[in-house]
Amino acid sequence: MFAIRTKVRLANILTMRLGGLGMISKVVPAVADAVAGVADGDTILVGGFGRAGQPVELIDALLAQGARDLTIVSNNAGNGDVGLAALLAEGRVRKMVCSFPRQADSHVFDALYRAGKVELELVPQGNLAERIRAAGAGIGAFFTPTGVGTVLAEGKETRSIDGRDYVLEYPIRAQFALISAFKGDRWGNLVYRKTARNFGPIMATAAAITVAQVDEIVELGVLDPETVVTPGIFVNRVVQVPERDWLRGGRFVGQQESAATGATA
Amino acid sequence: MFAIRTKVRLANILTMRLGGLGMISKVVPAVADAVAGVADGDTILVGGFGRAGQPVELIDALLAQGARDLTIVSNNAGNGDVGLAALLAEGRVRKMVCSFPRQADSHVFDALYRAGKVELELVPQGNLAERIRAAGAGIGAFFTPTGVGTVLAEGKETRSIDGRDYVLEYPIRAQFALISAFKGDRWGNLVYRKTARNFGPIMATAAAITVAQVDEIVELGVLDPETVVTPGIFVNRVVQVPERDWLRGGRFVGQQESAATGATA
Amino acid sequence: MTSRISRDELAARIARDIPEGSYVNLGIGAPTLVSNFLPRDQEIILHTENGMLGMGEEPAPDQVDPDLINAGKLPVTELPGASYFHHADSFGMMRGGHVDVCVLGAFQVSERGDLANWSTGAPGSVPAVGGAMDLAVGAKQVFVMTDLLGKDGTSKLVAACSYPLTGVRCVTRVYTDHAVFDVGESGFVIRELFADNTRESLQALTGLSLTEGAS
Amino acid sequence: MTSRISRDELAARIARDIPEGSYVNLGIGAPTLVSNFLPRDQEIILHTENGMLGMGEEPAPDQVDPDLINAGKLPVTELPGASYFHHADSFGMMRGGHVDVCVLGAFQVSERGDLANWSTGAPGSVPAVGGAMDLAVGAKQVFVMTDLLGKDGTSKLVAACSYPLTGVRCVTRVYTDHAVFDVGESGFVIRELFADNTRESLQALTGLSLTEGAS
Repeated sequence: MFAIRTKVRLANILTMRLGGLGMISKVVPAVADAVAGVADGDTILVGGFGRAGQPVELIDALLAQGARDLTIVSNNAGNGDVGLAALLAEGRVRKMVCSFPRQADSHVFDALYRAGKVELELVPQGNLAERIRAAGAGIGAFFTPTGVGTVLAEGKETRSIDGRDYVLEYPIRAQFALISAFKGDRWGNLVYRKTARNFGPIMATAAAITVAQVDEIVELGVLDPETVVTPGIFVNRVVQVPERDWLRGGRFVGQQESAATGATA
Repeated sequence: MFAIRTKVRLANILTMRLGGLGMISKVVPAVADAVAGVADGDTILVGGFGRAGQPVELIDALLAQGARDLTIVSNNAGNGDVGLAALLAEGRVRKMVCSFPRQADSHVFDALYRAGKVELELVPQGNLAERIRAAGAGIGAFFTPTGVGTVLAEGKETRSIDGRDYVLEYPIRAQFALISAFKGDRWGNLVYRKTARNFGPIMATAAAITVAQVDEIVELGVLDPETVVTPGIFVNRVVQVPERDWLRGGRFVGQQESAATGATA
Repeated sequence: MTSRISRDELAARIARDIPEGSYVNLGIGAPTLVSNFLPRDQEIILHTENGMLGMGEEPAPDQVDPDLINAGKLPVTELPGASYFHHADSFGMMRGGHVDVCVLGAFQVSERGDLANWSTGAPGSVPAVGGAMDLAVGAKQVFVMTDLLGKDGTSKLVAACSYPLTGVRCVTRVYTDHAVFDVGESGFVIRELFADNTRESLQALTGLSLTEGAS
Repeated sequence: MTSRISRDELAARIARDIPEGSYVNLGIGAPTLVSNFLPRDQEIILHTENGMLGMGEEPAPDQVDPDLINAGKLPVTELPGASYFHHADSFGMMRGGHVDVCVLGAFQVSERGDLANWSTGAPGSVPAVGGAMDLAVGAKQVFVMTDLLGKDGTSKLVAACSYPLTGVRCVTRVYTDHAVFDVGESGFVIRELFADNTRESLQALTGLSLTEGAS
């Protein structure tokens, strides 16, 4: 039996220990395993709002993995020259589905878009969230008031219900979801941290294969069942990534460096 | 200032203490205050699945309050001769909207229904939940696969989307929601306990006035922001009810008596 | 003539077909028995519609927690790794196709996989559907657990359901006390025969044309 | 001639109109300033679209937490009584009409309350809408905070928006550096005049027929 509340830092040891014991383990040893199987042409949900909740290591693994012609669904379209921006720069993304591609440092996307080298489906943020949720919850389509009368509803079915106007929106589902959580266990149960929760819980429900990178893998039973945000049923692979420098021992440690590296996006 | 993590057992003292200090307090002193304003003809969402999460004291207060011609939306239609069953027996309910009215001890509803003295809108449980959620989330209507091809979809709009058949369902909103939670604070933040969570979080979002009875009112800041299930924005009134005998000091105390009184429904 | 297996034997048979790591919802009534036969050395995660994954066994009588019940409103326990969620999330989980297997009872199952299990349509009866329709359309595989014959001796496997439907073309497989049937392209396919049942005896009991398939 | 109040003065003016106990969403940019002027002796609860209620002030530089940001992706803090939730819940909160007030910037507001604030429609610009459309249709009251005149001197209050719309008939009130306007049944109603502005001077600046209302 496992000691309760013992942190398991070495995910690959955990996986080996569980092998053949008739136990579920969704833990994979490395980010390369976590993104295995992404195919050319796939749609991929990528968590995060700005840099909070961005699955940085998984995006880097996707970059290394090589799949092309991707449709990326993510609130933003990359920052600086790393992560999604690097994926875009390599010409691997056919289409972005997002609410807010334009940011102070989104020069990679901006240039590709202006050059007509990447498609953009612009979706109001709440419709984006609700369409992802609908996919996960088996809803075929829904009437939303957001966007009615704007160019983003052009060509879409509208209806007045009880005196209010709505536009019909359809689910966004994907082959993969790449998300970032705070802690996870071998069943795939996840908890998040502060506003880094954002799109993770809904994206986890809407993909055929959901991959979560976590700061820490904990023993089964350590996460309080009342506080699990993403039940493991939605998660297929969990991979532990190196602890973020400003998060020591699972507690936030405010420090000058963090202000410089992670504050604005 | 308040001492952090001090339990406040006397809700009326809390309310008085906060009066005039420029602080939000949704805490009301008694269940009678909690249900004040329910009008004849109102629709009321009532939490609970069987007896778990049933807002027993609030239903009793509604019984005493006197409003008639009510539409009650609740998963079940009352047990034994108390609570919703008593409200039904007094002829105060015009219509029940529920998924599972028939239970071993639902003789009050059964007799009224057979006598044609109460209307019933039977809704598949998941559609019931989703319709309530839709009301709270501003969704005008949604296509669900549940019920397609059955008598419960008769006369409703259907549509095939991506090869699957769906039926269009509309939101269920209400003047009041009466729910039961485990702990709450003066902003109305709530946490629940185990499977008593059930309909509470969604019903809280779908009513003009949401009333929560709780086992314990805690100081603001005691509930971990990561674990709040119902943010206070959805809650208008919080009332503390006497601690349940099998829940002493906020911890479950298994005991023979509880098995006899609360185990089956 | 031993033409039937017991309900416990049937529950055990179903349990053997549930792969390790599956997320499973067991309907109210007989399907609940399946949990007694899930292998102890494997992890199979039980979902209950009223908002929980990782449901454990019935508690000891002195450990009954009224806030911890299953869909049948009976007391249960929580396993390490459990999680709680509200009803919209719970049914989204089912409707969204995340539950691998659900096991439901039946009044009738038709050759094309229609299920009737919530109402006999009898006048004066109080209708109650609960989560049956959601489970029927939502789970990846819908197993039915039932006696082949009703109390009046009529077959529950039918050409077309006469009782009000729970779901259309939703049943994957039917486990009866006589045999196991898959719902095939053109009717029921016998997957496994119990005791001394034969294709011919089952055709006689059901009045249906049955085929035998490789199991 | 002092025909305008400063942006800080305008933020303070808006803050005075937000009742105690309100749930408020402040849009990116100038509206964020309003939080600096909310009364310290009252509780007003700030919502941020990226999943938080009970948002507090900007942290000290040595207390910046990269996981705790607002809609503008700037670092914030959490107050006692805060809560976190995911994006579908956060936007359900807005779309469902639970947020009392949101304050948004604007390119244009029309006489009937249409809002244009997300795109100038200029060729080659990269469109980005974020949560603006959801806020515009969702909040109980939509306040706009803006200069009355654009940099080119043209009025942002218009008969009909020429820029792409964010929402239709959604704006309740417009706070400008010259005056406060309600969106009335038949056009803008002057609620309050700042400095030496008059109905006539504002009509000249906007080219609109304005009425004066009791504030």
